[in-house]
Amino acid sequence: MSPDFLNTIEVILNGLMAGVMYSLVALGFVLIFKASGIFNYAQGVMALFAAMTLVGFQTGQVPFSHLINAVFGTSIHSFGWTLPAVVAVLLTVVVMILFAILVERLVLKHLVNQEPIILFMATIGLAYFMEGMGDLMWGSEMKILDVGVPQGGSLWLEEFTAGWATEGSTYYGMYIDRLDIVATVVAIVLVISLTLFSQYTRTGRALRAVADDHQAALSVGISLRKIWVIVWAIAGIVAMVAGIMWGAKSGVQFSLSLIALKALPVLILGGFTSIPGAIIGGLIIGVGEKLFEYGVGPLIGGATENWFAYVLALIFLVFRPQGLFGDKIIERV
Amino acid sequence: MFYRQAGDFKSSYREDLQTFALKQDRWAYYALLVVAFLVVPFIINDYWASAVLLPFLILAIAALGLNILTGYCGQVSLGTGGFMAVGAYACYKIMTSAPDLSIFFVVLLSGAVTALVGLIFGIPSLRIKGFYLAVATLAAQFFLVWLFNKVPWFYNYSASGQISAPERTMFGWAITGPNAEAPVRYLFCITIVVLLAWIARNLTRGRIGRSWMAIRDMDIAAEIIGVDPLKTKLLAFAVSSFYIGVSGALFFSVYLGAVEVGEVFGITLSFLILFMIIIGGLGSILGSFIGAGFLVLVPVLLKNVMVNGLGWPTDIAAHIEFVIVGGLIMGFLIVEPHGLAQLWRLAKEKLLLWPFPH
Amino acid sequence: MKNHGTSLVSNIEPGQEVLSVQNISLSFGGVKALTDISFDLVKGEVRAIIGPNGAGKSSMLNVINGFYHPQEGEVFYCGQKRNAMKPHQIAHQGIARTFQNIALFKGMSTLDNIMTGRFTHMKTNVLQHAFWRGPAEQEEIENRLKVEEIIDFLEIQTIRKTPVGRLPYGLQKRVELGRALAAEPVLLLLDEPMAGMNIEEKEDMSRFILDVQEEFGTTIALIEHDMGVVMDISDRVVVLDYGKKIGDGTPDEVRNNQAVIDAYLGVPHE
Amino acid sequence: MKGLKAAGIAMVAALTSTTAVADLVFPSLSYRTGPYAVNGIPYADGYEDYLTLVNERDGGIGGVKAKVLECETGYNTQKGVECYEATKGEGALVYQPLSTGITYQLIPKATADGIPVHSMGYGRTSAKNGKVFSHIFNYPVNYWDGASHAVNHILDVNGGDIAGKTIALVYHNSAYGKEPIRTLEELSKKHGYKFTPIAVDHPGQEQKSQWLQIRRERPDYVLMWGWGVMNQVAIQEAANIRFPMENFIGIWWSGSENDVLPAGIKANGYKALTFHGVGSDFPIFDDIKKYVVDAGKAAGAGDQVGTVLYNRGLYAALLAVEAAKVAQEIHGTKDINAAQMRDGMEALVIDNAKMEALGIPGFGPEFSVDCGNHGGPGLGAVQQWDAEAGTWSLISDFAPSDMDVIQPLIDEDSSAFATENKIEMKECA
Repeated sequence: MSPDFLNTIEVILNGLMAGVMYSLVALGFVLIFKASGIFNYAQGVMALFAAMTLVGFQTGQVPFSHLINAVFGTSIHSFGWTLPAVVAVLLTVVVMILFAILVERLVLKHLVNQEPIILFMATIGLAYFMEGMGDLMWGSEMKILDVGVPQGGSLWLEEFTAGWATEGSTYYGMYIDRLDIVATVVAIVLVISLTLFSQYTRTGRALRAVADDHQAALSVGISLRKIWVIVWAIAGIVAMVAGIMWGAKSGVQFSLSLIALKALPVLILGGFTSIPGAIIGGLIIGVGEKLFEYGVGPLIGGATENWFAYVLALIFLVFRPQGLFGDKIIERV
Repeated sequence: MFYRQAGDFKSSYREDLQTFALKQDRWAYYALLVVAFLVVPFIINDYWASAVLLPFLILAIAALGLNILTGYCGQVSLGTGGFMAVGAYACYKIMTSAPDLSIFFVVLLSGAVTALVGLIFGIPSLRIKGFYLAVATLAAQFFLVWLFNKVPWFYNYSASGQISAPERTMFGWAITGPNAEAPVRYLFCITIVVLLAWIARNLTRGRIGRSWMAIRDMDIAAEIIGVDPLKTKLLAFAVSSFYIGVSGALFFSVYLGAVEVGEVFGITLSFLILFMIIIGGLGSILGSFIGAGFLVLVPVLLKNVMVNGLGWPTDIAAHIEFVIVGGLIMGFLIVEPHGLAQLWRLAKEKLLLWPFPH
Repeated sequence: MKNHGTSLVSNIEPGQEVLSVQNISLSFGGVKALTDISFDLVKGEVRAIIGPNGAGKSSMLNVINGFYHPQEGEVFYCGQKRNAMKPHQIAHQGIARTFQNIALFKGMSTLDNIMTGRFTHMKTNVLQHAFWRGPAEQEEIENRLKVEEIIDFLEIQTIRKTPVGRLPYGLQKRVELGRALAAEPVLLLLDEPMAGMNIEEKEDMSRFILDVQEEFGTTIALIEHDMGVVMDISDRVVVLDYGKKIGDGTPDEVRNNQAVIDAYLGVPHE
Repeated sequence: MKGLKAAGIAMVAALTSTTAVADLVFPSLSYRTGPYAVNGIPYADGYEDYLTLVNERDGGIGGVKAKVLECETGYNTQKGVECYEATKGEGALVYQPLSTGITYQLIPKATADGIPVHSMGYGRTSAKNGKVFSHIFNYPVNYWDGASHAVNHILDVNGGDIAGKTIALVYHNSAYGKEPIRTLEELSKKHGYKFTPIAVDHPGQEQKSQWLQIRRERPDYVLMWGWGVMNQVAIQEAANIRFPMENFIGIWWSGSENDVLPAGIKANGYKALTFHGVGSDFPIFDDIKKYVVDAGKAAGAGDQVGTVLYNRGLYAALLAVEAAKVAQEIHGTKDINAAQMRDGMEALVIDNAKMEALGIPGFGPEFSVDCGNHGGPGLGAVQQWDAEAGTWSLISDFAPSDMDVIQPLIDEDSSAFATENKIEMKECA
């Protein structure tokens, strides 16, 4: 095989892996949109907040220490303990559930039956709020996130594939980041457990009922408010997973909230209402943008991925306005 | 008690069509204009101009433009920052290639160029709707910013890749460049704002505005009445982009003076303008102004109160500012989902009937 | 786009054919909605289209105003064969309609809704509107006069400036009729204008429909379930069932048509 | 009504509040929030702590207290404008805009207002030409110097011959990131290396394509002009593809502890350019501890002392204070204004003796500023990360850049700016 061919394969494989990382973020959007019709702008900030909380617990940071010190003139920063990753993760899950309850109580409850754009706007307010709150609680310094996820290229694969190229050509073997493999496994586990949850549990079935038809679900006695809390809690946990995966690479800092921007083209491509759509959309976007950057990028100066992802999604949309797997928009007169 | 409809009869349809139906509203409006043109220029200083009034006025133009597209025509766009960049770069290119052209026409031409670009990016709106369209407009946002950054022609091949506005004058007064005085810059902007607000009002009160709203409220019914959806949506895109382009040109030339495209016209700006019209009120001219005022003024005010007034550390103040602005957005939406303009309207209706509750 | 509706129809005498559909067949992904339907409408008549639910009545109206394009068959309008057109082009030829589920512009007032109905009669362009004074304002006022006539005709003066979303159902239906009338249509399509109304409201609506027919000489195609109303106000009736035409004629003829009776009594299809 | 009026007055007062000052005012346009807060915090702490030290230890500058006016920009140009306008009326002596966007903003504005701007290691490179940019200073180094330092370092490592080598530049796709491209292209003509620029789009969270390309093409050296999250991801990715870290050289904005820590041990050996000393092994830090941190007067938590960016903030404050001293000397007054401060900056000389006296022996390069040259000779050094110890250390002396190549570029760009803005070139003696 020629190195060029192998390189293309490598780009595609890495595109798929990058796509999984996008899908992880997109999943959170889909969950909330499907169950409540809310386009949750705060999803990215939720990922940041969850990751900050996780690191905060792990390193024994005192919440609001900066504020407390400023007000009382004290100098407290740390409880002086470090928690094992698992415990910190569990505690963060608890926080995200509390967060979901608060959001429902304080905001969503008052906005039932509003137009989508109003709900969207409310989540923007929420994003602002959490951005400030997260920084107040945990400080805006960068935090190192280490929950033991392996990183770096897979040596085994590199050696295994190095000999595939034609004799005499320079080829260094194929590259895949182990973090991406972990992310893929996590994404698969996540999707399977979400599917199991929605198929085989009472709450899950209620969830699906609400997604299908709000009115009908209400009339058979499913509490919409409870459903919203559950959905937001799950989305919060998905956000935490995305935060861990992305934060492992870059450290936990403000920019983590910007990963939402990578998920949006995935959403419109896959459809706002489809979990398989989020996965497959992510894969298409990942492969598409990586191939474009590899093939066309050098000719036009590179750094094309941001806009190309959107253009790709746009092209798909022109042919299928509801996204690949979204519910068909039926127009009736 | 003086705020009453009684005795204010309309005797012709022309009178019935006027913008401020109530005499008291009319007076208030004229008084506001007098203050804006004859009082403010004499008391304005650099701080008020650069920190509050110029950004308010210029972003209000962008909000007007986006409100035409989103509020009136129902097409949600997140490409505002990109279109403002088109206006800014058009302005720069025209300023430097035709140095003798009056800055007023430069700004209008920049708007026209942006209108053309907006027209092109409006085409997908025929098939794509709602949030799908909103996200699709992000393609314009990212692509335009990338383009201006990548193609050296746009920044006249300068080594820095930034554009800075040279000095341009009107009637002998410097409008752009470092020597422009605060009152002059302010007057230039407010003149354009009043003109454009008046035009926006005219466009939205008649046939054109109704065709936009018809598309927004029920596009199928609109089509069956005779409204061509493609033409109507494209017109909304063009007009909206014109406003946004003018805003971008002013933002660059009069307000900032120098611009780095990714930093200034990034996606945050797109979102900011969208927040303005939603908080202010979709489909409301007044709402565009209230929204712009709210999002420009509140952070400055909070900062000044917390940092200068209470002496808090700047970072804590900034975090709390986020918390408060976010809380206010949610709070307002819960109180009145249709924006501050609607809140204002309801308050006036109550006042008309005061002291009777209904 | 010119408004040729009026000019086309001006040569048509009362009693002559305004529109005819010939051998129309329409299907959605293999499901047949309409099969080989033919009928005509003559100037000045009230023509009812009746049939059980799912008979294809609304689909028929959608074909007439261009929302659906039939796979087979042709539409003749004012004596000429009509090419495939977009709904908004058809509106400019003088065909207006109301909807089964009210399709008003919810964000606008009654007045604005009806003014929007005048769209095909207004010609001023963007630039003229930008400066308002002059042609734009004049045109608005001229059209406002027409709209006020319709408001008076429908007796909805008091709700002129009320946002339509706040109106009760019956009034919304009336505003929608007003919006369609504002176009001064040659042919008016009414999709269940009396659905969900009480007797009194139905009587009002019937009166308006007959007044429209008399005063403006408008040809009206009407879908309605209430047989009493249909028999009272329509000149001719076409009956659809499962996308097929099973009867056509005066109310009396149709009433005695065995196929129609079967369809309404629910005789199973073989 | 009364309450409303009172609120109105309070609002006006709040928006325009001024404080009567007789102090020497040093505004600090910091960014402790927003996408780059990670870097803004230590810098702002260092800047403020040094001025606090001067007040506490020396009783101010020549007896006049220094005052820091901190204003939060969030690295946002609009907020930067607001901060500038809010502070300029309070006797601000010199602005350190701390962002490319805000710097470009202030170049014409501050010049018109007669307030000097010091953009240390960022901003507009050609502002070095004092004949055109009368109020803008960018000593001791600029980006084009940086590009040359990096190439010089590579030359040193290779015994002076790098013909046929390949050098890639991973850059933030913005005006800032594109700065070194021209210089590197010119230098490649001179030294015969092959140059490949590789752009990373903002914010730079996803760089797989770029690093796969580097992995395929195996350039001998990779330079980086990164900022924010792009730095951490790039270093992580470089480690992932096992690119030899000692051949990976970042600009000084890609060389702080924050940038290397997330990659852990794998970042060992990573190099970055710098123009000031690293660590806290200088006498001045004893004073900082004694007079500032232990006295509870530190701007931050005190845990940033000695980090790269803290030191940079401290160095910026130190240069500002030294320039103020020069100004006091020239004009014979303790209570200097912005115009006098400008003169002081233009006559600033930093030599080893002075640094010794200030408790920072060898902390920075020796340099002097004059009327035509606002950037000094452009000396810079290379630092390397020891992941085991968690410290940076200088691995070279402060060495000059290749002015033969850079000076023509500066002249060209500054004269283009002068023509475009109709600026008369100042005559310098």
